[in-house]
Amino acid sequence: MAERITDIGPPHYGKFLSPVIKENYGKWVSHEIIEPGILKHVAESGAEIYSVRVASPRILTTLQARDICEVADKYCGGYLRFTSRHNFELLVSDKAKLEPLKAELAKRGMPKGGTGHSITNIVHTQGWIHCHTPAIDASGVVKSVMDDLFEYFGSHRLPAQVRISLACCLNMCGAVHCSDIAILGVHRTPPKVNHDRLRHLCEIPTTISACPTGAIRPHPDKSLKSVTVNEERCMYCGNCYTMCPAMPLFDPKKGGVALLVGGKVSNAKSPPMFSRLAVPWIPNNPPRWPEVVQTIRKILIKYAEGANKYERVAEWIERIGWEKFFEVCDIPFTYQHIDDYKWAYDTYRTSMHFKF
Amino acid sequence: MAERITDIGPPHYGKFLSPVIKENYGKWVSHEIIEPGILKHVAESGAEIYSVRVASPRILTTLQARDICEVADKYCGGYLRFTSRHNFELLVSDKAKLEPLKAELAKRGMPKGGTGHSITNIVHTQGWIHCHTPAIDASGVVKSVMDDLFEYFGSHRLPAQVRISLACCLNMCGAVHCSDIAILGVHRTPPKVNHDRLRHLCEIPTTISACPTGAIRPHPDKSLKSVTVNEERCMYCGNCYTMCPAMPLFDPKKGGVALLVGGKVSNAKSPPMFSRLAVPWIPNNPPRWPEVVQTIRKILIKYAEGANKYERVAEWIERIGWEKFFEVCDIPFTYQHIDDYKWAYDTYRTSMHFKF
Amino acid sequence: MHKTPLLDQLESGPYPSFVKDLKRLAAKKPQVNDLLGQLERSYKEKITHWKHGGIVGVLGYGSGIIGRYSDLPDEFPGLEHFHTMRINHPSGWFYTTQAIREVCDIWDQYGSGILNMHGATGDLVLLGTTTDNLEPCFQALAHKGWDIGGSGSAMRSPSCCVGPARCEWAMFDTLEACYECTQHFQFDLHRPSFPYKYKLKFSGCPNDCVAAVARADQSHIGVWRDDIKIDQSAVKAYDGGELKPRGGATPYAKLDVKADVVDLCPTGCMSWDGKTLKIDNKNCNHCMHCINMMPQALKPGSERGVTILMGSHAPILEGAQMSWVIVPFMEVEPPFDNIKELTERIIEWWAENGKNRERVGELILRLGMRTFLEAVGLPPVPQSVIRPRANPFFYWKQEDFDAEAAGKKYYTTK
Amino acid sequence: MHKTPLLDQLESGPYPSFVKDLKRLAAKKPQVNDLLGQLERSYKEKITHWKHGGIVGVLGYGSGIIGRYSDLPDEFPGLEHFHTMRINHPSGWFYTTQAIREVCDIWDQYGSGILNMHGATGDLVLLGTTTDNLEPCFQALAHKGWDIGGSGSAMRSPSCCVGPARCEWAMFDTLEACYECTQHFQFDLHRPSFPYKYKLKFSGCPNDCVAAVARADQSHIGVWRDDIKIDQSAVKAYDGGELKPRGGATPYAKLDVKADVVDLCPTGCMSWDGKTLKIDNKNCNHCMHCINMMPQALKPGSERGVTILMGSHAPILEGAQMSWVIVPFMEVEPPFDNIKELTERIIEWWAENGKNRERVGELILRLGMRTFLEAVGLPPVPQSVIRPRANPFFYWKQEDFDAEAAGKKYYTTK
Ligand code: SRM
Ligand code: SRM
Ligand code: SRM
Ligand code: SRM
Ligand code: SF4
Ligand code: SF4
Ligand code: SF4
Ligand code: SF4
Ligand code: SF4
Ligand code: SF4
Ligand code: SF4
Ligand code: SF4
Repeated sequence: MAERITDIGPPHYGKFLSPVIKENYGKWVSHEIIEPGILKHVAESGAEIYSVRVASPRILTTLQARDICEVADKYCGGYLRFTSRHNFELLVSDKAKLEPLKAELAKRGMPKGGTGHSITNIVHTQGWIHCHTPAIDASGVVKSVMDDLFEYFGSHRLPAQVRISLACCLNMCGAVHCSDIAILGVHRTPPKVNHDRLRHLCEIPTTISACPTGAIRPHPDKSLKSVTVNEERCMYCGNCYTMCPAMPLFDPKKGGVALLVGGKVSNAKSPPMFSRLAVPWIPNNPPRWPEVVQTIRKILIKYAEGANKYERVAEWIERIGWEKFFEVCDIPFTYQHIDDYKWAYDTYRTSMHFKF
Repeated sequence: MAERITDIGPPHYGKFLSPVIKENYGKWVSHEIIEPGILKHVAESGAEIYSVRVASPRILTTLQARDICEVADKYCGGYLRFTSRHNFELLVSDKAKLEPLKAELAKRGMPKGGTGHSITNIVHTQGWIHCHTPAIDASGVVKSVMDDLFEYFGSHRLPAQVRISLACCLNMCGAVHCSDIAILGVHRTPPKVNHDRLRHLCEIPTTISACPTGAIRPHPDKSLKSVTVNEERCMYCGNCYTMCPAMPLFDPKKGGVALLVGGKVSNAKSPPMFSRLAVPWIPNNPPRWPEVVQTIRKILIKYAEGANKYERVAEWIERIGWEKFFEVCDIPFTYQHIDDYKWAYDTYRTSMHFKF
Repeated sequence: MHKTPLLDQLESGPYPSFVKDLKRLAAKKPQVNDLLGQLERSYKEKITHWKHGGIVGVLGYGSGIIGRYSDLPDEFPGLEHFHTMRINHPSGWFYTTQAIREVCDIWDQYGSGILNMHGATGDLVLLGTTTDNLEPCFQALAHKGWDIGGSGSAMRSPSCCVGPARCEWAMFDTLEACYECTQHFQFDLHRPSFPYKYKLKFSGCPNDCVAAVARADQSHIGVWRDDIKIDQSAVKAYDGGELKPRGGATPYAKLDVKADVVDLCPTGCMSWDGKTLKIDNKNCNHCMHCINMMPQALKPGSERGVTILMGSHAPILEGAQMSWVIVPFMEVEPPFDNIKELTERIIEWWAENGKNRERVGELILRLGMRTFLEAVGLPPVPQSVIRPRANPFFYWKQEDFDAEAAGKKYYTTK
Repeated sequence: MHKTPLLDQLESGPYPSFVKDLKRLAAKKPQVNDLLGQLERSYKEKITHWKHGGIVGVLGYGSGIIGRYSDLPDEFPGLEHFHTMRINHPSGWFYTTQAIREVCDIWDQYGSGILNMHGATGDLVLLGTTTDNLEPCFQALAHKGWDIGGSGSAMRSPSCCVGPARCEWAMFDTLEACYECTQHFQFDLHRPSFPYKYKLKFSGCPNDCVAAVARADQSHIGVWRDDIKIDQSAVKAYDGGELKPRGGATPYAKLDVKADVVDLCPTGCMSWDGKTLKIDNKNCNHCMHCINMMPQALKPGSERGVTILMGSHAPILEGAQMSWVIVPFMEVEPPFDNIKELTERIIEWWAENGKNRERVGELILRLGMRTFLEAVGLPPVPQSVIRPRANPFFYWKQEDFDAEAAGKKYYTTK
């Protein structure tokens, strides 16, 4: 067998750049989106590169990956990239190949889009496909929502970009905490302690200190070498389960989806903002999560109707006020919406600036 | 001796209202400030009341109080009031009496003003005249600052109202935490524990729990029945001294003045805001605190030059950015300015929205 | 007379001098002479010479007196005892000269003759007397209709803006509300039994001239919820320069209705085409700006009430807080029973749950808004928050699950 | 083949279906068939069927592999082991088809044939293999030039935006910076010895296309500090409608330079009289808005560098944080030694002081910015804060008093 290799790091990206990109690296002067899904970048030299952005469910089999490679070989000299939101981009240097490429994508059911004022791919996580803590599936919810909002993927109809993200538990893998619309899997039961397993699998001090609210205490029966949970103080974050497998907190009926809205990442106009709780709970309804899909559509439509030109979801809500957001979207305001965690005070309205 | 009376509460204000006010109570329709210091209110009935606002050092002897009464008798039928910022107002129902009243006030050295876009009276506290925890005097600083800014008391020259307040220690009696400019007496030494006195005067658990940073611990030598202070964790709030007289934290050289700026109370345009640290320390220099006086003047002048019409200090700074405030006012930015208390995170700049 | 070279420097200058005034009295009152002497020492040494306050009071009351002793009693014997008496002021700080003179007469007899008009909480503060004089002074005052104000862990003397007595914007009767509540809570004002201090303030409108939002555990601020009343011809008069901006309060000769009013409206809900001023009242947030600028043209609507905000206090211990909205709108009228009842429920909950020296706002933060709202019987409303929570750490109760079982949905009201 | 009636409903609809794709592979790979079977069970029971992860890995590395075992191994034997391998992706996620095919070949041989292109941190995720296959798979990949990415309490695979490879706004070479740092921290990436995870991300400009501000412990964002370059004739072309707003990204036919650009500038530092666009660059805050709207007319200035922000992470435990400014401006160029050195200093301090599972941002909050800044040798700058502190609770050190003795003043620089 060959020599064992370690610590080489990833390949240098330079190996994977197409000639046009290599030659004009750092020398691009401007871009245009010639139609939804197709970017044109022009370099100082006058050189052009066309990037055709294509939807991906992110989870790909090698079969699908090879299919994509086939297309890339045919139209892009074998050069392609993936985006920070898991679309892929076919990097076309020969403009003449654009039309045939579009036709081939259409034939293969590979939709282009995700540029400009669209809804691009939903950043998401593992869900029931590969994780041990999810309250919901990831890929299935994404598919359901994107099918429903498909008209917005391949078009530029919205007042601004709308970025949707999903995380299947409170660990929030992905940047869902700063998304226009965040879909979040939530548990709603305290962990059930399995004392037998705990004794063998977990360190008690680590388990106790994992709890941000101090809900976990050593079990009064010392012989058990286990812990108890003060259920009143538990807000189901699952951090104890991360540290100790003997504390699962799954419940098929109580788990579900929360929606948070009004986050953003870019500094464009307004600074980055956190997404904030819009709907604390929607039932977990596979395979197509109809209530989640409908609620997102409702929020999106109200946003599209109500926002000014170029206004992100966050900017729209901040302008009209959250009380109006709840009103126009017909979402009840509940105790859950009022922050009671560590920095709660900063969300309280210390002014008369509210609307009736 | 007469029957002992308790729990009668204050007199009903109705007894003290002048006839015009009584008749038009709740029926005022508008006001005008006919000149700095003189308000004219008009009622539905057409009735008018003129209020002449006069500066007061708040601390008054009965001699001075009687002088004020003399004036009020002469021009106001004996009706007067004090304001929420400790000026007094002579309530004139006969317009003809205004000019003679003005002349008399001038003669007596009782300056009128404090209305509209002025600097009105400085809300302040006891200082060395009557409190046990002050780092600075109150009345003397107020006198020094107001003498210097006197031109702004009797005029409407500023872009908006400017409210200055003073508190002589971190207890912050008065609303100094929401003032355009707040003058704050600060200690800068940890308490020196007098073990002998502590044993007799203080409850150890209460003393320990008084400390917001947990700097106080039981003394390791249990026989002392006292406490020690972890000086690194002490931020000189004086709360332990409030609870336990055996822990004074006075130091003539290290005590001094901090200035906080950009607070406001009203909801006009912008919501109420906290004052924020501008200068962490200025030496304590009685009797006229020249460095304090000069620094306040500098801030005020820069504000007057830089603010838009109708812009409060807070609004001006928020518009230009705090980094620019420090630049234009030539105030060095220090570690002390960066919050490290409980809600520090919310003051950090989580964006690229800054200026160089 | 003590020599006061440092203090003497505060006699000059155009602003009224407390030193000048005190010196006048020092000639007659030895304790005032001593006060100046000790103050001079403080000016020289840059340190206070008052000892940590002791507990003194009048019969049956636990509050209203601040004990104060000099740490240099030998040098300044007049200051050996130098207690403060807080006298509950009348609503709106209205007086007749007769009333003031009566107080002065009593204070000349029993005390130093030094007053604060007024203390930062609002009391008429009588500064400096001996333990012996407290009770007779109190009774002399009581026989003239005065009572002692609050201190310690008690209800504090409520205060209010001038309101309907002389302001066109008072959305409710601040003076009567203040008076009624003061009377109602007399027992708690005089007998400290709360976890800490409790302050009530009443401002007639969102201009908040009594700084209620910044320094009252329970802040009451007047508000309207219908449409701002517009006198279009007066608007034109402002635009034309016939009426001065802000009633003459400014250095500016003329109001630019577009630039100074419409463009500065924080919600952008106004428009002005040079002829008609329009307000989209559903989106107005009652900031008062436009009304402040054009007091002759605009008036608050007529559906009026108070907003109740809770929790403000100075920075000890958790950092300063401002009050936040708890009840966005409450109709009120004398004798203000609904305010009193709500206040009682709140205090009861706080008294039961608060730690020693924990302000009500800190308690609400510690136990959470839901616990508070449920305990005092108030619904959650979006007006309480400027934004909903960003973290996903929220609680559910069995009653929520029961409500869901009964059909409650969180994503639609239908 | 397992029956999957619920999953089958996800085959229809216009968006690409992962079910359809997996089913294709299931025909060839029994473990993929089992994956669909177990997933169907999860859909029916609304619960995950993966056990709590175990620790598995390749020789000498402590990270990069996520151990995963089914809790129904009897029913779905292909999932008894189903570990993830995180493969460190190339900067900017650029590939050739050849490279992808090589990975696919290896993964078909050693694993399930399921990939994530890519994981949320950026890795090329290989989803599902057995413990036995980890090492041979790793070495096969290594011989094709690939290495494993981060997991656990380690440096995580850094990532970056497309930057200079295809974007006109890249203020620095994000791809090379990402590559250089990845290589530099190989040891820490593979051998978890930090208190918790540490993420680096690089965005070329404030648009932040890699969401660095939201999810990197250390975020690098490109910035300029001189003047925005204006092509006035192009501005006119936008105003005239010859050039489309935002390069055609919008539903709007024409840009209104006044309303859509100047009036939406957050600092109000622009003006447009219909002929000339002016920018008061001293007051510009680099929000990118005007440049985004008129990419042909405006360009960032030429004095370029990075802003370093620190501290972002997801909500566990203290609530989510975004990164905040630590170094407003740093000139950088390959091999980015100044970034590497600063990163090392920061990690050293964190490693020494951080508790187990405490992100660096949480540690800075716990110990205070001063402690952090002094430890890593950075000065306090107002750009770090959006506002200074409101509370009066601040510390002084002996060195401050020494500086004062030497003449330092806080109220003037003079
Ligand atoms: C390809 C990609 C970078 C990459 O390395 O992969 C990218 C590429 C571009 N971004 Fe981006 N952005 C990409 C993710 C992002 C993200 C990250 C995210 O969504 O998670 C953001 C932050 C989003 C947020 O704020 O929540 C982002 C915020 C922007 C913005 C600011 C938009 C705004 O107004 O807030 C611009 C400027 C613009 O669109 O005018 C921008 C502009 C651009 C430009 C025009 C830059 C250029 O000149 O080439 C590129 C095409 C934009 C388009 O598609 O309309 N890009 N861009 C990413 C494509 C993701 C996708 O597949 O959809
Ligand atoms: C007399 C007094 C109430 C009282 O019960 O004693 C009072 C009286 C008036 N206030 Fe006030 N305010 C009084 C303290 C306050 C305070 C409290 C404070 O400063 O501690 C505030 C909040 C200040 C803050 O925001 O920091 C206050 C914020 C206002 C505002 C909002 C100003 C702004 O733009 O922020 C107005 C509206 C205006 O001026 O146009 C206002 C308006 C008024 C009007 C015009 C109301 C009216 O129609 O009569 C009165 C004359 C204003 C003037 O002097 O220019 N009053 N006013 C107080 C006089 C204090 C003094 O002696 O100087
Ligand atoms: C006299 C007065 C200052 C003045 O010169 O006007 C005053 C004086 C004292 N205050 Fe105050 N406070 C006075 C209004 C305030 C206010 C303003 C207000 O009520 O609107 C505040 C801020 C608002 C608030 O309640 O938070 C205030 C916040 C404090 C605090 C900090 C409370 C906190 O939660 O942060 C303390 C410390 C304490 O209670 O132990 C304090 C404590 C004190 C003590 C009793 C000192 C102590 O440590 O025990 C002072 C006695 C001085 C003396 O010898 O007379 N004083 N104090 C004010 C009361 C006069 C009156 O009754 O009208
Ligand atoms: C695979 C991935 C999600 C995905 O589908 O893409 C993922 C999957 C897991 N994450 Fe994550 N995280 C992934 C990116 C993220 C991100 C996004 C990012 O890096 O940009 C975040 C938010 C940013 C951050 O770091 O805070 C993230 C925040 C977490 C957290 C919460 C950390 C916190 O400070 O709040 C945990 C909990 C933990 O570490 O114990 C976690 C833990 C986990 C674990 C290891 C579960 C656990 O409890 O141990 C998940 C393993 C799933 C599996 O079986 O494969 N994951 N995780 C992402 C990594 C793939 C890759 O390497 O590219
Ligand atoms: S969000 Fe939670 S459940 Fe989903 S992949 Fe991350 S850790 Fe797993
Ligand atoms: S789920 Fe979270 S809050 Fe509940 S016990 Fe576990 S760690 Fe504590
Ligand atoms: S601010 Fe401090 S020193 Fe001044 S009166 Fe209040 S408690 Fe006393
Ligand atoms: S002064 Fe404040 S921080 Fe210092 S020991 Fe006393 S209570 Fe603690
Ligand atoms: S708060 Fe409003 S009602 Fe009261 S005095 Fe001020 S402006 Fe008038
Ligand atoms: S009160 Fe304020 S928000 Fe309402 S219309 Fe007037 S300026 Fe606008
Ligand atoms: S972050 Fe800036 S430089 Fe990087 S791709 Fe996005 S727009 Fe271009
Ligand atoms: S980058 Fe932003 S702040 Fe700067 S001029 Fe353009 S729009 Fe204004």
